[in-house]
Parts: sequence; C-alpha cells; structure tokens
Amino acid sequence: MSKEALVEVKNLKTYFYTEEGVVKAVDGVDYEIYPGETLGIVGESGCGKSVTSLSIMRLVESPPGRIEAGEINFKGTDLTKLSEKEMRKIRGNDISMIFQEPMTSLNPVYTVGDQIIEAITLHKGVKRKEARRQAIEMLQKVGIPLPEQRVDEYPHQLSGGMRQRVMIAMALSCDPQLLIADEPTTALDVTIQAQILELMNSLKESYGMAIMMITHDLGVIAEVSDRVAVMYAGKVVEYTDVDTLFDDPKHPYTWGLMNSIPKLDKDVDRLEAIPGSVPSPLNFPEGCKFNTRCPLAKGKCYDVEPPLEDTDGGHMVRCWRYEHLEEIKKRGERIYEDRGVQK
Amino acid sequence: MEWKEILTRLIKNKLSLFGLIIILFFVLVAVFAPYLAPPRSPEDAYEIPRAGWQVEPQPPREGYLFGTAQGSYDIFYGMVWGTRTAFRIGVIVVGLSSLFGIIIGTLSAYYGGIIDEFFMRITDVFMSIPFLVAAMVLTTILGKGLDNVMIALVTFGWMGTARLMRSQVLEIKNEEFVQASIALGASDTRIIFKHIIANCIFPVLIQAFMRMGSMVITASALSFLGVGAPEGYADWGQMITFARDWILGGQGSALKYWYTVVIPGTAIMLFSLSWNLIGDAFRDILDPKLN
Amino acid sequence: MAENLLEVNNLKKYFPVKAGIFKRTVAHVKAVDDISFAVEEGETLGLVGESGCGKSTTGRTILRLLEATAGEVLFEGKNVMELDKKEMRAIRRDMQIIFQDPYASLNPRMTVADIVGEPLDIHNLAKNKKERNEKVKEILENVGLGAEYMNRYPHEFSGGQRQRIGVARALAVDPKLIIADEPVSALDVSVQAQVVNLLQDLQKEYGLTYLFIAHDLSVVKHISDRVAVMYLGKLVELTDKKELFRNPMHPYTQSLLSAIPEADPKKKKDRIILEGDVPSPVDPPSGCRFHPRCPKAFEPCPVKEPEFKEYGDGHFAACHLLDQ
Amino acid sequence: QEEVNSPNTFTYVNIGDQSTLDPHFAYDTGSSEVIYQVYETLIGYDGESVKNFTPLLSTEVPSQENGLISEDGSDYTFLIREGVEFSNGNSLTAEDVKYSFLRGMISDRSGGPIWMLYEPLFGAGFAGLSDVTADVVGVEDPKQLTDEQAEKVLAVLEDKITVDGNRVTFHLESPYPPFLNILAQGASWGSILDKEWSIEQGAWDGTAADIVASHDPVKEEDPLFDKMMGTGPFVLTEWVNGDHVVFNRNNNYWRGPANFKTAIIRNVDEWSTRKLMLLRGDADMIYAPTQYRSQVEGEDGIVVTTGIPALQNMNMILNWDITTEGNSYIGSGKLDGEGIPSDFFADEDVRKAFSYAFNYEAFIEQVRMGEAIQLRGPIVDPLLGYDENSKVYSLNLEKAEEHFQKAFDGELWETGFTMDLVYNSGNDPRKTAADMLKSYIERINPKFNINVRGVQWSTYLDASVRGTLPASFGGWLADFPDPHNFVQPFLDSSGYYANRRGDTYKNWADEVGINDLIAEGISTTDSARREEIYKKLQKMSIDNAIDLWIDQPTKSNTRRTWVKGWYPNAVRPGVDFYSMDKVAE
Amino acid sequence: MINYIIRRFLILPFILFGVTILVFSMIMMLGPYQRLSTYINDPAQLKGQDMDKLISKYGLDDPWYEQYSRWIGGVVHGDFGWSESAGQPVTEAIFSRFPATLELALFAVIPVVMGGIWLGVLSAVHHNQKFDHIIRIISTIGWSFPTFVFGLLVLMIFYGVLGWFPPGRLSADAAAIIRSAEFVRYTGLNVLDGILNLEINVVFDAFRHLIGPIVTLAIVWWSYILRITRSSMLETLRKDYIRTARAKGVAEKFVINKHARRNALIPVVTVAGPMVLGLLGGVVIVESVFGYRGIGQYAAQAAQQLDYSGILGVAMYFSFLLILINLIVDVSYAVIDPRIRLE
Ligand SMILES: Nc1ncnc2c1ncn2[C@@H]1O[C@H](COP(=O)(O)OP(=O)(O)OP(=O)(O)O)[C@@H](O)[C@H]1O
Ligand SMILES: Nc1ncnc2c1ncn2[C@@H]1O[C@H](COP(=O)(O)OP(=O)(O)OP(=O)(O)O)[C@@H](O)[C@H]1O
Ligand SMILES: [Mg+2]
Ligand SMILES: [Mg+2]
Repeated sequence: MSKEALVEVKNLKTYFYTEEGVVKAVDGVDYEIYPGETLGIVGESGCGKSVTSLSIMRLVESPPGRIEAGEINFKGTDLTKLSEKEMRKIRGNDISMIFQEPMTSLNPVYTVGDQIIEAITLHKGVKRKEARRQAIEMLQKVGIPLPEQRVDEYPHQLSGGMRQRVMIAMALSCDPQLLIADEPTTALDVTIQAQILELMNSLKESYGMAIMMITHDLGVIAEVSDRVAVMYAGKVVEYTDVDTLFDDPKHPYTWGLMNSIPKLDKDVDRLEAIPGSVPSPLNFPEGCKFNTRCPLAKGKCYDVEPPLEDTDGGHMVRCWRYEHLEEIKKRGERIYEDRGVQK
Repeated sequence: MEWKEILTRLIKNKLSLFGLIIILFFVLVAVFAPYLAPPRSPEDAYEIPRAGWQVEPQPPREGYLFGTAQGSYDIFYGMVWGTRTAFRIGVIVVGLSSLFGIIIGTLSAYYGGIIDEFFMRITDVFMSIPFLVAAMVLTTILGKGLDNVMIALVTFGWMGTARLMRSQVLEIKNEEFVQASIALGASDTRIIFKHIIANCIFPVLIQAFMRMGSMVITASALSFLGVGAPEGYADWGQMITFARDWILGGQGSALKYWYTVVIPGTAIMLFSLSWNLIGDAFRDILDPKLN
Repeated sequence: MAENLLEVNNLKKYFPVKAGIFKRTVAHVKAVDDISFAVEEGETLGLVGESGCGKSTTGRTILRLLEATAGEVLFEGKNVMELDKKEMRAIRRDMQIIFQDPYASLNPRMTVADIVGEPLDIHNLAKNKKERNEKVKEILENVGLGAEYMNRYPHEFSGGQRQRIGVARALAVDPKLIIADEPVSALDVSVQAQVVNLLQDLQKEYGLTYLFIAHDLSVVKHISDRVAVMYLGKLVELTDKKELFRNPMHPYTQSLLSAIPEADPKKKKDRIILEGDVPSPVDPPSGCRFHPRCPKAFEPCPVKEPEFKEYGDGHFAACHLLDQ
Repeated sequence: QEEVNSPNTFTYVNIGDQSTLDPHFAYDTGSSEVIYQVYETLIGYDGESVKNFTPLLSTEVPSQENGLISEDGSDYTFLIREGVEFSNGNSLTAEDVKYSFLRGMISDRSGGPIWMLYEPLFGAGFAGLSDVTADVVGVEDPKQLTDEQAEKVLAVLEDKITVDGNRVTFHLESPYPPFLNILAQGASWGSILDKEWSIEQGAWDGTAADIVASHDPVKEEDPLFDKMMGTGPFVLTEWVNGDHVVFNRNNNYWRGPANFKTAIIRNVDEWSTRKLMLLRGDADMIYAPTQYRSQVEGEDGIVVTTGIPALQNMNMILNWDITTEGNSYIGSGKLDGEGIPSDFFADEDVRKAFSYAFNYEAFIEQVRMGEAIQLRGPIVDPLLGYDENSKVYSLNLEKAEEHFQKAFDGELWETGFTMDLVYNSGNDPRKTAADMLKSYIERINPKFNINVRGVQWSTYLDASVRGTLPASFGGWLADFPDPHNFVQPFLDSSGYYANRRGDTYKNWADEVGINDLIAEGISTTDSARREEIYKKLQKMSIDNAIDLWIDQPTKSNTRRTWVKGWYPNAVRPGVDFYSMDKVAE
Repeated sequence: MINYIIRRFLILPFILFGVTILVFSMIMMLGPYQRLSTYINDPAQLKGQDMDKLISKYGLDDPWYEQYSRWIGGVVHGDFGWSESAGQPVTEAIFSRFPATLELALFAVIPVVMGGIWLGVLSAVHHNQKFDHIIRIISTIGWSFPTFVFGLLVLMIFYGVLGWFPPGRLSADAAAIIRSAEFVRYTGLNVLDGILNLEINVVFDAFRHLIGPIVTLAIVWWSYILRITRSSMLETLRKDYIRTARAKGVAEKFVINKHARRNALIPVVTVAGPMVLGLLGGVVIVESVFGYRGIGQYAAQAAQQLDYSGILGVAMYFSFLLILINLIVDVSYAVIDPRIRLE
C-alpha cells in the first residue's frame, strides 16, 4: 500500500509481572493501521487484544504491566518513548477509545454531559459553555434523541445502547485520527449491535478516521473491517485484507474459527470444534503456540516458533504448515476431529 | 481455593508469615504454660501469685523475670497464663458470636420476608447501643469475671457477622450453582450447608480473624472500666490495667514502671496485630480483584 | 409424530415491583406473559429473544425454580405446578437445567467429583462412595473429561471444561428433558462449537429432549428442530427452523434475522435496523408489544393485541399483518 | 523560684461526686465537703483538735462552767452571734437556728443523718421522726399524719428547742456526752439555714400542715437539693455534679473575706490525670491515695503531709450465724472438709485462729505503706477508751494452729474446711487482706481451703445483708468523734454490723452485757467512768476475737508548696478553704 | 429515597422499643436488693436497716412490667427518670453533657475522616509500594492497641512533659469567662460559643483541651477509615470508567481526585454508622482518661454505679443519635451517588 501508516506497531511486547509468574499477554505483535481504514482484530478471549490496544494508549496498568519491547509509531513518533504528559495530549484527542462494557465504562456519579465536556475542555481549550454546546451536538450526531435533555442525565438513566452511543460521542468529540473500539458491541443485543455498527460505519465515513475494531465475532469483523489481524496467544497469526481472509484462511486457527460458528445460510450437521483451550499465558508451549490444539502440528511446530510470513501479496501467516492446510481444504475435508461423547 | 494453597500463600507473604509466627509463639506459650510458669495448684492456675503484699510495682529481678505489677502480682506468670486467657476470649467469643451471626444472617437472607425483617430489626436494636457501652452494662450486671465478660461480648458481638453473612447469602443464594442444586432436588439444609455457608464463610472468617485481636482489646477496655476479669486473674487486659496508675512513672522518671505497660502492651498489640495481618493477607488472597 | 414431553399452557410469571414506604407491590415485571408451546419427545426447541425478554424466566418457571404466576406446565401429562415437595423432588430427576455462566454455575468450593456426584447423593443413586465415584467417572468421560479431573476444583478448568461439568451434573440423574439456558453464550467461539457438538451427541446417545435457550439465532438454528421467538415476555413466532429462516412471518423475526452480522464480507445485505431499545417489561406497550419499534406497524397494532395462532403447518405467529 | 498559678483561684482535685447540697439530706463526704464551705454551724472544732471547740455562730461554746449546759447535763444553750448576715443579706436570728434544726428533724430522710439529733433529744431508741410520731400519736409513718396529729407532733418537737431572745436552748432527754460533737460536725446536720430564704425555696414552711409534705423527700425533689444559702465564707456559684463545684468568695463574711476569689473542687477519678494536674500546677491540692503517693512525693513544688489521724477503721466481720439457704459461699455448708457449717465462726477458737493468721505488720507496712495503725477493737485513736498498750493479735501460726486444733473439739482439724472469702471488686486492700488470710491459713493445714472471690458492690451488699457471707469487710468513718459512734454500730446487738454476725452474736452480746455497757456509756457524763466502759468493750472485742480487727488507716494531704494555711482535722470532711492562701515560697 | 427515609422513621419506634426492652431486661436480671445499690452506695446510709422501706419506696419489688410501664410512661413525656449517678434527671444529665461530647466527636471526626480518607487514598494509589506497607502497618498497630493506653501516653507526653494539652474541658480562667453574665451560651460548644462571643481565649483554651482526646480517638479510628477507603479505592481504581477517564487524557491527579475518590467514598459513607458507634464507645474511655465531662464519662459512671435510668437514657439517646446519623448517612449517600438520589 502506498499510503503512509497512521499507526505502526512493531514487535510489541507487553508483559505482566504477577505473583504466579510473567504473563506474556502480548508477545511480539506487528501491524499497521492506515488513515481512514478499519483494522479488525479478532481472537479468543485472553489472546491479548485489549492489552495491545491499551499499550497503544499507554494505559497498561503498571505495575504489574510493562511494555517490554517494540515500537508504536503514531504519525512518526514512537508512543512508547513519550512522557506521560505528552501522552495525555494524544489520548482522547488523537487517539480515542471505547470499551466493551457500556454499563461500567461511564462514571456513575457524573452526568454524561459532564463526561463529554471534560474531554472537550481538556483538548480543545474551549469554555465550558461552548463545550456543552459541542457535547449536545455530538450526542445529536450519535443519534441520541432529545440531546439537550440527555446531556444532564446520569449514565444509569440510559439504556445500554444509549450509553455506548455516549461513549462514542465522547470518543469522537475531539476528532481523533484513530478510534480504538474494544469489543464495542459484545455486551449488546443483536438489534442494538446492528444500530451501533451502522452508526460507527456512518461516522467513520463522515469523520474519515481510522478504526481499530477489536472483537471476537467474525461476523462483526466481516461487516466492518477493511483488513484483519487474527491474534492467538499474544501474537498475530494471520494478517490480511478482509475478503482474502474469509475467502482463503491460511492459518489452521483461522480456519477452525470460521468453521466453528454456525452459519445462517448454510446447514452443517456438525460444527468443527477446535479442541482444547487457549494455553495459559503463564506458560506458553515451545514452538508454535497453537501446537497444543493444531491437528496439523508436526516436528518443527513443536520446536520453533514460525515467523509471520508474507505468503502472497500481503497475506501474512504465522504457520510452518499452512500449505498443508491448503491441500486439505482442496480435498474438502474437515481438519478438526469430532469431540463429542467419548466412548 | 484449598486450605493448603491458602496456607502456602500465607507463608509466602512476609507480613502474614510474621503474623503466623507470632501466633504460633503464643500458641506454644499457651500450651506449655504449666511448664513455663508452674502454678501452685492446678485449680488456681489462673490466679496470679503475689510476690508479697506491696502495692508499688517492682522491676524485673531474680525469680520475677518481668517484675511485679501493682499489688506484687508476678507479671511473667500473668503473661504466660494470660496467653491462654487471650485465646480463650478470642476463640470462644469470636467463635460463638460468629456462630450466632452466621445462623441469624443465614436464616434472614435465605428465608427472607418476615423472618428477615424480624431478625434484622433485632439486629438493629442490638446495634443501637455502642458495643463497648452495651458490653460494659451487661458485665456490670452479671458481675465481674471472665465468663461474664465473654457472655457480654458474645451477646453484643454477633451483629456484624449477621449482617455480613446476610449480604453474602443474599448474593450467593441467587448464584446459578444454588439454582442448579435446587433443580437437582436438594433439600434446604443441604443447600444452606453445602452451598451457601461454604461459600460465604471466608469473608466471615476474615472478619473473625480481625476480631480475634479486637476482642482481647475490648476485654482489656472492660478491665479498664472496672468490669473485666476479677483482680489477680491471669489476663492481659488486667495486666495492662494494673499499669494504669503507673504509666506516667514517678519521681522524675517517666519510665520508672515501664515494665508494667510495655510487657502486656506489647503482647496485646502483637496478638491483635498478628491476627490482623493474617486476616489482611487472607483477604488479599481470596480477593482476586486485588491480585 | 412423537408425544409432547412438555407442554406449557398460558404460562405467566410476574415479578412484583415493590416500592414505597411499606414496600408494597406497585407494579409487576411481566417477565413471561401468557405463553404456550409444546416440546416433543426427542426434539430440540430453540427459544430466542433479546436480553430481558423472559427466556430464562420461562426456563426457570418450568422447573419451578420460580413459582409461576399463572398457567400450567405439563410434563409427561402431569401438571408440574401442582406437585408437592416430594413429588417435585422425584420429577427433578427427569428435568434438568444447564446454565449460561460456566463460572457461576459451579460451586467453587466443591470438587468436580462432588459437583457431579451431588445429584447422585440427593437421589441416593449410588450405594456407597465407591459406586458413586465410579458413576461420576463414567459421566465425566461421557462429556469428554478424564477421571483425572475428579478431585480438582472448578477454577482449575477453562470455560469449555466447566460447561462440560455442568452438563455432566445435569446428566447424572438421567433426565428426559434438559433446559439449556444459553449454555454457549459465555464461551469463546472455538469452544462454543465443542459444547454444541457435545450436546448434539448426547441427545443422540440418550434420546434427550432440549429446550435450548439462546440469543444467538445462528446457534439456535444449528441445534434446534423448531424455534420459538420471544419478545418482551410473549412468543411472537414459533415454527420449524427451516421454515423460520425461509419464511419469517413476524416483522421482529425478520429484523432479528437481518441484524445478525454474517461472517462473510461479500454479503452486504439490506438491513432492517430497529429503532430504539427493548421497552421495559414493567410497563409494556399496549396492543402489540413490538409496535413502537415495528417498521410495519399500522392502526390496530397499538390498540389490539395480536393473537398467537397457527398460520399454515405448525407455523405460529402473532401479528396483525398476517390477518390482512 | 516558681510563680503561683492563678493566685486568685484555689483548685482542689478530688475523686467521687456530691449527692446533694441539702445539709439535712447529705450523709456523704463528697456532699459535706461542699456544704462546709457555704454553711456554718453553731460551734466548730478548734483547728486540728477533735475535742476542743471554737464558737462560730454562737458566741460561746456551752459548758457547765459557763452555765450554758445545765447541771444535769441535759440542757444546752447557745447565744446567737449578732450582726451575722447570710450571703443574701438577711440577718441571722435565733429563729433561723431553731427553724434549721426543726426543719432537719422534720425532713429526716430515710437512711439520712438526722438520727444523730433524735437520739440525744429523745433518748435511746429514737432514731427518727417516725419513732416520735409512733410515740406521740401512734402513727408509724409520718406521711400518714392527719393535720391534728401533726400539730401534736410539732408541739413535741418545738418543746425540745426553745428560743429566748438570742438564746437557743436544746432540751435533751438525758445527758448525752457527744452532743456538742454532733453539733460541731463541720457540715450537714448542724448547718444553720436562712428561714426566710428556705421557705421561699419551698422547704418546710414552719407549719404542722407542711410536715407530711416535707418529710422524707425524694432527693431530687428536695427544694434545697441544688441550692445553698449560708453565712459561710463562700457562695455557691456553680455545681456540675460529678465534675466540679465552683465557689465565689463571700465578701461580707463576718470573719472577713477569704484569701481567694474563687475556689473550685474538681472531680477527676483518674489518678494519672490528677497527678499531672498537680505536677503542672493546675491543681493546688489533690487526693492522692497512699499507694501512688510515692509518685509525687519529693517532686519540686509539692508537699505531702502524712499520718493525719482519721476516725476510720477496717475490720473483717465474722459471721457467727451464716445463712445457709441459697448460699454459694460456704461449700457444702457442713463440717466435712467441703464447706463450713453455719456456726463456723461461733466457735471462739476459729475466730482466734483467724486472728492469729493475719499479718498485721505486713499489711500496714506494704499495703498501707506504713500509714495505718493496728486496731485494738472498734474504737480508734485518739478516742476515749483507746489504749495503745492494750493486747492485740499478731501473726503467729503456731497459736493459730493450736486454736484450729481445739476448734469444734478437734473435728475441724481432721476434716478441714472450704470457704469463700468475698470482697467487693475494686477494693484492693480488702482483696489483699483476703489473699493474706488465705495464704497463711492454707499453710497451716492442707485441708484448709479458702477461695478469694471478688464480687461487685451490689452483690456484696446484698449478700452481707442477707447474711450469706462467712466473713465480710467492714469499714467505718465516724459521724462524730466519740467512742459511742464506734461501739454502737460494731458491738451493740442493734448495731449495723452486729446484724451481719447474726442472732447468735446478738444473743451473746446481750448475755455478756455488752449492750448494757454501751447504754451506760452514752448516758454517763463522767469521763472516767466512760473511759473504763470503753476500755472494757475494747478488751472484750479482742479477747473474744469478735471480729478480725485490722487497722486504722491514717490520711495524707498532697498539695503545692505555695498552699499556705492548710491544717488537718480528723473529723471534718474535706478541706477548709477559708483558712488557706496561695503564696510563693 | 424519601420513601426509604420515611420507612426508617416508621421503624424507629420499634427499634426504640426494642432498645428499652433490651436494656431494661438486663437491669431486671438484678434482684431488688441489688438494685437498691443504684440508690445507695454508701453503707453508712443503711444504718437504720431501712432497706426494705427503701425498696418499696422506689417500687423495686413491683413486677417488671409495672416498673417498665412506669418508666416508659415517663419516657413518652420526655421524662427518662432520675439519674442517681448524675444527681440530675437523665435528660438534663445527658443534655448538659451532650455539647461536650458533640464537640469532641465533631472535632475528632474531622481529622479521622480527612486523615483516614487521605491516607487511604494515598495508600491505594501507592498500592503494594513501600508507602502502602508502612501506612498499613502503622494503622494496624493503631488498631491493635488499647485506647486507654494511648490516651494515657498522649496525656503523659502532651500534658505531663510538654504541658500543652491539659485534661478536662476548660481551665478555670476560661470557665470563669463562660460563666460570666455577658457570655451567651448559644450552642454549648465551647469553641463555637467562644467565636460567637469573640472570646479568643475561650476558643484557644477549649481547643487545648480537645486536642488530647481527639488525637487519641483519631489514632484508633484513622486506621479504620483508612482500611476501608484503601480497599474501596483499590476497587474503584480498577473500574472501567477510570480507564475511560484515562483514555480521555485526564491527568492522573484528576483521575484520582475527581473520578475515583468520589466513587470510592460511597462505600466509605456506609461505615459512618458503625464508625460513630465505635467512636461513641471510644468516647467512654477517652472521656474517662481525660476527665472530659461528656456523655461517655457519664455512661461509664452510670454503668459502674448501676444507675439504670441513666444507662437506659444514654442507650436511648445514643440510639437516637445513631438513627439520626444513619439518616444523614443515607442522605449523603444519595448526594454522592446519583443512582440512589434519582430513584
Ligand atoms: N493487569 C493484568 N495483570 C495480569 N495479567 C493481565 C492483566 N491484564 C491482562 N492480563 C493478561 O493478559 C492476557 C491478555 O489479556 P487481554 O485483556 O488483552 O485479552 P483479550 O484478548 O482482550 O481478551 P477478551 O476477549 O477476554 O477481552 C490475559 O491472559 C490476561 O490474563
Ligand atoms: N427475580 C427477579 N425479580 C424481578 N425481576 C426479574 C427477576 N428475574 C428476572 N427479572 C426480570 O424479568 C425480565 C426477564 O428476565 P429473564 O432473565 O428471563 O430474561 P432473559 O431473556 O433470560 O435475558 P438474558 O438474555 O439477559 O438472560 C427482565 O426484565 C428481568 O429484569
Ligand atoms: Mg479484551
Ligand atoms: Mg437469561
């Protein structure tokens, strides 16, 4: 791609030093986000999605967390090197973030207006009155009816969907260049989720910002992203544009993920279930971290961690044996064995 | 979490290890009291022997390792046997009041409605009188003596546990595993004991640890107010109350009678501190939010 | 056609809302408001709907974990609502429940053996400890867990494994009906499939009947034979799953189907995006409860409650449009 | 050289509190100490003396020499001082004096001090108004008097005190040697009230009709409960019970104004606090119990006066006739080693053995820190009948053993015994005394068991009245400095303590003539005869080991060196502020 | 909210009734002879052997319900009977001492609450750092020491050695000013009245006397508030909305002071009731040690002298006070927590 990346994450490692040991939550992640695009990040719970995004915001709780290595270049400056003060100027202004739980992400003791106004006055240097006007405008934009009235309400007076809209209004109030959305719809009902996703899409168009959309729902990914990074155990295992990914997943994990969800339009007798569960970040296996669950794993997979390799035209995969998968796919076989009743 | 694991973690934590060691030390002192400070006769074991009839405290000397307190009471003897008293107060008072609290709290929360209302109003009534004042009144009426002190402390000491237990049970009783058990056809008793109490017990336990020390302190406050253990009974609270009129020293030396206050004071403080440290550590271990 | 194992007739569950000085009941949460359906022996009936629409309440009321406000529940022809304590205990062997939250549904202070063995203890299904442990081992193996896990505590397991333990506990009494209340919602996608497969296998093996509650239509569709759609305490549509997806009659079902994001970027479908939120069940809208959000609402909707009736072979729905 | 703190204020820090300010109601040291500063009596003690009087509101001390006491010793006349004013400006008259005594006799609250007026005026057996009403009109309860009966009673009372100009005469039933002592008691019953003012406050209005209403008032409803109006050197300014009493100087005081404007009595129970207040100079004088005195003795700016005799004693009353019913203090209640029988202490040998098993010397030296003298019977030094050479017991375990062997014909020695020695909790000297007995007696024979038990005051009182205690502690503070005030309560069959020894003792005392001796002692004016009688009673107390006679504590006074003019008096409650001054060294 | 308060008012009579029954039943455990010691504690007064007369005079041998109803009948008319230990009617005794205790409690609560909260917040912010450990140990020690020992030590150091803070409530000179006719007793609180009367000496002197007891109470109760604030703050700092605030770019100082503290204080408010309960208990000891004439000292006295109307009165007034405080707590709860206020 020709455009210059807005954010460039290089070999990011964020560890937590806990009593039980070192949690390698993010263990060498690379990706870029370009202006105006949506990067989807998908992966199972605990694979490090949130920690990556918090690392970009430099909000990883420390102690116990620490960014161990890597660079996060935002428009040419390495965020990991900035002072806390400089970083504060960026937060909420250049990069904003919305979170999974709309119920708990707003401070219950302040009105939603206050919380949006705080963000505006903090970064735009405008008077409170003007900030309030802008806040109402933002609420209007995110589709909250009667914004003049809602602005003085407390979070608990709003429904979940509304709160998420407020969160979005707050995040967008300072025209950020990047919006990090950490599972913004997971806690919402499907019908509300559809509302929010549509809202985000329309706002993205009118604001022209980049979005980093974190989710574990492949449906959402397919709906909103331009490019996708699939994460597993603190690492990106597959990274390409959204169409390619869904057309031709090359990593056995991505494959499994896609086939383990039932489709509305296709009937299958059985789902393909990836066996076992994600290894504990306290002690990842040697070699490829997926080897504990991968049916294709063999030899080298148990010893050496595969690199994130460009297979063709920017389709990056972290697998020694992805070609093997190609063959199986061609044969139209299932790669994951049944794990039902064991006799 | 299993007991073994809890213990391991208590030992790993420096502060709680300190607490455990101190408590262990006191346990040993209590167990070996008859050897450390042989009583004249077993029935009078809790009666502190007097070195004479002198009122003024006398400093440590041969035969009286910690000196003698007001009235020539042997401080060493009082401290050694007082350890047993401290455990007795702690264990019996905390044990019984926690038991009452658990029963009342559990019944209130589990059955709700009028039962809840009834028990909670009773709790309110008992909580309307400051603990120390209430205990003081009851001890005064029952008369001096450790048993009466303990009765008073138990009578007015169960409400905190009851409330804690109630809120715990209210929380737990709607948990899905309780529902699951009901769906399996389990009886009330089984649910209460196997599921509810087992899951509420830790906060209560933590609270109990914290109260172990404070009960000994409260008992000493009662001694101070003149309604505690009878004169000459081996009890730390009494020992420190003996120091009451000597704390400020005399004749130009503020530290003249240091041993009367420092020795029992340290023991009480260490005892209470240790339970608190263990309780604190316990809470940290059991509260995943803080880890 | 098989017998109806479970028949729910005009079931209502209102939760009182207490307020005021004397904590008097000032209103009711009409969590389940007059619903009727039947589940045939051996089939899976899916029950979907948005959060708070009353799915769990339905399930729990059937099992009498909650006492119904009105209506009857016939299990094998017996009205469960009228059973006394002892009969209820007995019937609990035949009806079981699996919960949504794999973390909350297992007692953290009991070992796996005790959790799975509990139903055996309660109903005296094992003569002695040894026999009980044998049985527990067998059940655990059935759900894909090795005997080596028996003496561990729930927190030592992953979500998927815990859910298997929950399933094992329900299976221990050899039930006929299992009400699965969102058993996979809390699980990761890759693990979801494991549990779904397990449930399907168990059904085949033991001839179980499921009432499968979920908010995720795609999962429901995958596992169910028939699907019921619920909205704000009422059933709005109930039919065979193929029929439902081919020919959703109720506007709510239609929008629900279209709202689901599909894991296929090429398929950009036309969405019916509903306005607003689900109204409160305390004071539900008059007439058809869906009318304030319904894109197709017309005159009778706010005033008259549509009847839940059959429109063609086993396809029930409640919408005024259908009567036009 | 130190400067005097607040030279215009005198602060005395004491313990306890006051129960009332009504002189006819008060019967406790705390109250008397306050009353003394405001009210005055007809005569008072001369300085430290408890025998010599000095005139106060009367111009002369009556005596047979000056003719103010009649020949037969039964009429006492006082000449009332002229020109004395109450602090409200009213003049003192003889009427005020008569009113004061009549008002006292009428109000006569139950359990109060007024028996001391009835006994001399009406004779032995008369202890209060009810005895007079019973005698005169046959009504037991004065509250039931009809107006007519009341008139009769009042007339009888008025006959006893007559006024003639400025002369007030008391007509005693028979000679009563300590009568002047009673009137001279520094506070309370002898106080002279302002009649006009008192009636204004609602006190007895002088009529017979008001007797019923004024008799035996409920303390708090007593009109003079919290008000005072006297002729004394100070005026009550503020009384906050249990905390402090503030007096201001009476600038018109007939003997001239006091040395400081304000005097304060503060009540602080905590010793450490009192001590610090003294050391900081915020207190001019404090109450320092013997055992803590060493903490302040020798400090700069502080003087301690010790060895002040106090008309006070401590003994252990032995119960000759223990109530066995519901008694948990006497074990089995039998002579079987597991308890003691009801008549345990009726055996003289047991009493003697106990008397020999007490270390009087150590008790006085260590517990009293030398500030006490051994008792020689109920009468204390320096009252009539006290003989410092009389026989006493001392610790002698062989003798004790001998007596124990003899007791109950040797049976006791064989079976042994178990009993409780009970003291009221918080009283350390009593506890120590009990511990002492226990330690010596258990040493004599391993079969002897004594359990020392502390019980709270109310239980103690209850048990001692019910007679369940095998032995109880007695302590007596004299009402007036006369041996009668000791022998009567301790030895007389109708005395307060005799009651605690049970009927066995009462009968015995009657048989051996103790009661007669006491009666003779109080009605004899002849000093020598009296001395003889009291010496005999002392001797009987010791010879028969009626009780375990322990000690007579002495008092001490602790004050700043800048306090001048303080002097001790064994009888007077509290201190005499008027005599004192604050002057830097 | 209002309903809740009204409900509490309606329950109030039951609780008060319960309290009277409770205390009365304790007193009735004594026999009439023993209860007579309530009236007479000097054996010299019992010379006439008129105990029985006294018992019937005071109605001590009536059945309990008669005695109780006699008493409760008075209570209804605001008459709590006569307090033997105070030598005053109970109500008078309590009201004359109430300002002193109120003054002490008010001034003690300020450092306790301010200091406790401040230290608790600091401790939480420095969670698991040296500062946190030190503060925790000190507070635990403070909690582990008998109050009266502290009191006596404070007395020794600040009065005995330094001469700064004398015991009692006022020195003689200041007391004389207060007694003078010109001095108007507006409130009974010496400090306040001193200010209102422009008597700086009184204010100063009253303060001098207050500091000792305050310090003693504070040492003990600091640790209590500190612990609760600390754990509440720790919990709050982990809340999602704190992360939201940080993500907005709010400076850490404001995150803690504006967003976290207010929320953290909500649970702290709920312990105000128990704290006051304990404080009132502590007052009993502290007032005894410092010779400070307040309700606490009175309670100690009354209990020791078995002055049952006195004890009953103190218990009643303490429960009035507590119920009042709980009402205030509920209201302040609502003020800081809009979720309740708007209910
Ligand atoms: N404060 C922390 N201390 C210790 N470990 C942490 C902390 N925060 C996160 N982790 C660990 O880091 C790993 C990655 O967590 P992260 O929150 O990034 O997962 P995620 O992919 O966002 O999962 P989810 O889908 O559940 O949100 C997890 O194993 C988690 O336990
Ligand atoms: N015990 C209860 N008391 C009062 N209201 C209740 C209770 N249980 C449930 N409700 C209410 O009843 C309605 C239906 O709840 P229910 O749990 O059945 O919904 P659901 O469809 O299972 O939702 P979800 O998908 O969130 O589990 C909700 O509005 C809920 O708030
Ligand atoms: Mg996450
Ligand atoms: Mg549900």
